[in-house]
Amino acid sequence: MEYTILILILPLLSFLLLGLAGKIMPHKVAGTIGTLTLVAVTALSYYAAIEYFAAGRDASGVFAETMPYNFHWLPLGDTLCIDMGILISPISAMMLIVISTVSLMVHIYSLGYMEGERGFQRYYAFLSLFTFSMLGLVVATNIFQMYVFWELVGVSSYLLIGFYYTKPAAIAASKKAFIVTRFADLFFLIGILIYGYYTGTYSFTPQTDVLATAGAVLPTALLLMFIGGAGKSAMFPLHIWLPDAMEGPTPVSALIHAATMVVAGVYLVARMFPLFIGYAPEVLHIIAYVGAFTALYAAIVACVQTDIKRVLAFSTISQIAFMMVALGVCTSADPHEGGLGYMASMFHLFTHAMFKGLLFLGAGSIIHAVHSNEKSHMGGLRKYMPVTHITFLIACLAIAGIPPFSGFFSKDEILVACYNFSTPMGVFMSIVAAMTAFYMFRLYYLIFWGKSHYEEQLALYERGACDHEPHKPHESPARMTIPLIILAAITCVAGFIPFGEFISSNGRAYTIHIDKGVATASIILAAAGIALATIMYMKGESRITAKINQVLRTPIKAAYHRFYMDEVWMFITKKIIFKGISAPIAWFDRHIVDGSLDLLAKTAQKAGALIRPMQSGNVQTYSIWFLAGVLLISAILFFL
Amino acid sequence: MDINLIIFASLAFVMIVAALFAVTSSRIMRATTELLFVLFGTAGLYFMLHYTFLGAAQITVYAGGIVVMFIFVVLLIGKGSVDVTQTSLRRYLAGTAVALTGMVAAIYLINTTDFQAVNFTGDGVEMKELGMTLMGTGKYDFILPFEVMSVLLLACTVGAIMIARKK
Amino acid sequence: MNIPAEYLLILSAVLFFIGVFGFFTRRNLVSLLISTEMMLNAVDINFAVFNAYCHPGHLEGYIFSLFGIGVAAAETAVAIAIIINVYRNFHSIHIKRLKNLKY
Amino acid sequence: MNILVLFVIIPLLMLPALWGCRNINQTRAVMATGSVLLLALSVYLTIDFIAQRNAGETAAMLYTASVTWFAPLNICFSVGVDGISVAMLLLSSIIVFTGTFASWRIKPMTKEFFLWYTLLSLGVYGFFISTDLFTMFMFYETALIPMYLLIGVWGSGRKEYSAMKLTLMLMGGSAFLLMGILGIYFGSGATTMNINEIAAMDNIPANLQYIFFPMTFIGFGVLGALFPFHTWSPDGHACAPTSVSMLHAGVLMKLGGYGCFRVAIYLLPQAADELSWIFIILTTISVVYGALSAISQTDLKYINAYSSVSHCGLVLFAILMLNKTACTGAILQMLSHGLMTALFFALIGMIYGRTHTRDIRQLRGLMKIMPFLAVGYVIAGLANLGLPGFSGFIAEMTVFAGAFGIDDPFHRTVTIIACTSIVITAVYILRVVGRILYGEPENEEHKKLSDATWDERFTVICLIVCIAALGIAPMWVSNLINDGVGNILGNLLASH
Repeated sequence: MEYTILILILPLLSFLLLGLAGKIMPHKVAGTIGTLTLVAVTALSYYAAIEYFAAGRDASGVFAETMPYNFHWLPLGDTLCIDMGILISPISAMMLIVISTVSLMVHIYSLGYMEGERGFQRYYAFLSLFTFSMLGLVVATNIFQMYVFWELVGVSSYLLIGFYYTKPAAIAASKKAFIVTRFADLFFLIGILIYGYYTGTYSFTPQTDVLATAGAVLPTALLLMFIGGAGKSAMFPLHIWLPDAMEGPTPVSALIHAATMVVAGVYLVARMFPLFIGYAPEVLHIIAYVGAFTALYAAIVACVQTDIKRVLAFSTISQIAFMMVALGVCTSADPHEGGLGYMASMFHLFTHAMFKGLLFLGAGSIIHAVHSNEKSHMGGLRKYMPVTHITFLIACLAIAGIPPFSGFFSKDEILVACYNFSTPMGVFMSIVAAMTAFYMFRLYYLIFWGKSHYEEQLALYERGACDHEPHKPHESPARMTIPLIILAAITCVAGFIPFGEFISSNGRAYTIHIDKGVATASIILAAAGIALATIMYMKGESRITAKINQVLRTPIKAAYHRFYMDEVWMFITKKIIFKGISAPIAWFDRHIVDGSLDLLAKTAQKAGALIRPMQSGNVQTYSIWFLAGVLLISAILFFL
Repeated sequence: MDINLIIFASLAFVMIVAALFAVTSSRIMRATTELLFVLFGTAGLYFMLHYTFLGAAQITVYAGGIVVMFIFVVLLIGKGSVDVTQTSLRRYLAGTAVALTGMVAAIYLINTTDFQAVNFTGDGVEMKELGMTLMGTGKYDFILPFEVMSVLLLACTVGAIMIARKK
Repeated sequence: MNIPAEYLLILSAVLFFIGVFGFFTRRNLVSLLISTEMMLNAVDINFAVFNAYCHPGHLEGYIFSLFGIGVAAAETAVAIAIIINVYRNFHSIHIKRLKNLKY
Repeated sequence: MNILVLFVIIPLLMLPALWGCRNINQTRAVMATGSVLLLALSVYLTIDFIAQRNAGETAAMLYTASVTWFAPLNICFSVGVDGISVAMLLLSSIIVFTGTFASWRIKPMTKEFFLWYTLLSLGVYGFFISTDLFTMFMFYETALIPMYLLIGVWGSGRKEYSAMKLTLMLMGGSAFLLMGILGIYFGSGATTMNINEIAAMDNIPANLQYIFFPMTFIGFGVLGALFPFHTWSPDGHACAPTSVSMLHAGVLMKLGGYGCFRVAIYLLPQAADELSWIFIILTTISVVYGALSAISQTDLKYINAYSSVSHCGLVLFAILMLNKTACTGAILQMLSHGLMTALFFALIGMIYGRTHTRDIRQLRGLMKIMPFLAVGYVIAGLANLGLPGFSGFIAEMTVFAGAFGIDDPFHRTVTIIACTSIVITAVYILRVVGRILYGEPENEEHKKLSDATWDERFTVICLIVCIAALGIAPMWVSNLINDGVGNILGNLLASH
């Protein structure tokens, strides 16, 4: 499978070409280069995945991991070394498919969405860079390579969020995203260092005999790595960057902040899963609790946001938390005995990437049409944008967990895994799932149903109350709708993929079977959520909605402000670190450290000034001192 | 009482008084004249020691040459500018104290030191012997310092002309 | 002659320190030069006295005195040349005016 | 003839050649020729050195030669290089080369500027090739003195104050250093000044080592911006002209780290082992403290100077770990920091040359006005905060992995504290990038400014290529350094 190297090299070349020569390129050429590269990458990824799975299982009934490339990149001491290479395993093959598919869709979509934007070539260059780094991350042969690409992913996310670099909000958001994830990466790095020191290797599969002694510190290392993952995957309380990251272009949000990069944390935990399950099951449970809390928190916040991208952002946080929970509730490596969550998590990752990508691209299409992110500027769009409407609805149904759309299957597996772990966890996650259905349909109704903002404005204009004719919403061009349709199609059928055949916690084949009880319950709950949303929002904001808003004013306000988590972080960074630590240190340096040196210099100067008059140049004075000195010395010599 | 002692005492008295006037007089011309007395007194001492040539040289070079130069410069510069103001009291006291202490110390040392002086013979120095010593090249002879002296005098003459020359 | 050597030496010491005192306290270049001459003179006396009393057979002290007189003449010549030059530049030979070397 | 001597001879020949130049073009021609020759020489040296090593040459130092200079004190002009010096020579020639182009248009007194500049580089080259304590010290001083004039005459702002402060502090360091060197010389029996021979004898009594290790380490440490002796750095860098900042932060500060390693650690291993904890604490403070101070600064050069304090602190920190990986990381960090900070200072100088301000509150939206410089700045920033693919990453990772290899609570704690600097670095870098490059230009005057000229582009591109080359293919340089590090730590590890 030597050709897999091309999967990495092609986007890198595309990045270099577009980055260096982009300025002299017409937009069309740049877009074409970027997109064609991605077509090739996608084809190669599918080919690699198919070839890999088609090769079949080995004697022990698992898909053998292959490493077509692995070379020493940077030696860290006599035994440790950072290697660079390509590792194809079931999950990395699956990730290749996810990333290349979504990325290709985004590339095509952006041809329309970003048309005529200043910096179009730069945009495609960054997309290529991101694709390169994300692919490098998933095919990493060792934890350090993963970290290397992890950082690259972070920086491409930074560059893309800050794409509109003249917008202050985008600048702040990109900075925030980078610094928050960087902060989390610090723990990741320390985790890696501990891991490397005690196991003597950075590879994912250390020697068993080493693990026997290193086992005691592994939980610490793995917990620290999880914190790194939590940063990238926006787990509470490190989630604050993700909603702000929506300042970037919408296709970027679809690619990076919905489908691929944010699941890197999940992928990391999945990668290290054998170690987690073998040596640190208690850390897995911590992950489960953190995930469950995040899922609930994000779902509540998503229910009251008015910016449609923010709703999607919180929904992403919540869904990723589902995947984390699924991994966290695993109690054994055997999918039949408590290891189901692993498969469920990966399955959900796969389906979520597709339908969340679709949602974001749909949202992009809407924003493209109405030139606003705010729900108040939307409403009644279904007749203006039929394709967007239908695909968006499909995605909403999928995320809400309605069969036969893909989300139902993966979420069902997660819920089953949760019930297997403990009933409270199952119930808790089911409620969050119902909330998912509610807020997604709230969003759906607010956008596509209710009173049309356009029509209201038009009426105002015709009555003369408004001086400019409102912009009529229109369906997006084919370059944008085709990716929507493709993703919608995948969303419809992905649920029927026998996912367990390819990926499971111990690598052996596992046949998915729907647990009827859990499935029924979750469908009912989802339907209830949808029904509630229908009542409240189908005809605009009904009286019931107003009443509820009135009664729950304070909690809604708190939820709208994301329970003031951003303010807490702001307080820590601005007030404590910036004003409380950094500024005093700078002052201390200038005035105390430097001041004491200056004082030394001043003292020397003063002392000089003090004895300078003695060098008066007056020979008489000199001679008086001279004679006095002679007498003194004589006296000393004489009396001693 | 020895006549020599009387002569010495009167010479010493004149010299010390003249010296004191020389360094305290507020008028430069007077100070110069007092200096002349000191120099003559010194010549007298040389004669008492039977160093007649030395005494003669003292009178001609010092009293005759140097003092004339002093007078010359004083007159050249003019009376108005040769204004001998005394220094500040502090320095005056300091100078007095240091000079007095030094003098006391020196006299004390002279009194307590045994110079192993032999009896004064009163033999003068013959001019021939002096000439031989100055021009001789042997041990205890002074041809080289003599020549160096002459060069020094030449250099000083040239130097003095150079410095004082009007540009 | 039966004057003890100490008398002569004390006389020269007194002259010397009177010269020193003058050197310390005078503020005029010519006066300073006078004090200096006085000190030189005192030293010459010492040379002569030591020669006469301690080493009657030799001539070192004698000749040193002689040289001293010569050097004094040379030195005075140069010093007076300098004084004249100073006067020409500063229109004064008061040492308070000569501050260019200070500090 | 020994190839290393050329490193001293070429600048020496450049001095009279510059002296004789009659106009600016001749001066530039001499400088360009000289710095290209030196660069070519160091590249050749690197290739030849690696070839010799690959051919199985195992001597600790290659190209050694020695000429007795002053026999009574055993002073020799002896040269020789190992992997570390080769790497440092390469770094120096790159910085000197790019610095020449960065000061292509310096005014006034171009000729005199380049004279001092060449003298400075002469000192630097001489320092890295010397293996004799005295000659090393002499070249060290040769490198320091021109700094005073270069800052005091061609600088900006409070230049006299800064130049004086810088020179006095570094001279103070030299005083300690001289004592340390003499202590080493006499402690080892006063038979030789050659570093390798002293190390081979390894006979300095322990009590003397305890006295002279701190002296030597502080002496070099002052130049390596060791807390609390770092305050010359912000003022000095802020006032220095561009290429001097580049050379100073890029190469001169490395003299400190190199000297600590080559002299203090190599010759006084026992004391280094016993006393390292004191200096580890100081360097840890440097690392975090420099980074935190940088957050609050508003002058671009101050930000970068404090960042240098932090990064150079990491160099000394790694050296003091006394372990092979960390020390390799320290040398890598020197290379990396040298290139990055040179790039930074070059860019800041170019921006300052146009806007006449370095205050980040007055700069805005430069990305629109001077895209080339702005992109260069972003790249420099990303390299500085340790992005993989640039040199900063490999250096930091090697340092941290090495430091983590020592299994005791003290070293673990300080390593983790030092690690936090990578987050703080990100904060101040992104703060500046966000503030001055992004956004809409506010100052009307600034909107008229032009982008980089050809010589500026050349400087920036050269440095970026070097940083990326080191960051993408670190293996060869890591191996190159590793070889020298092993030898130097051999003494120390043997005593364990």
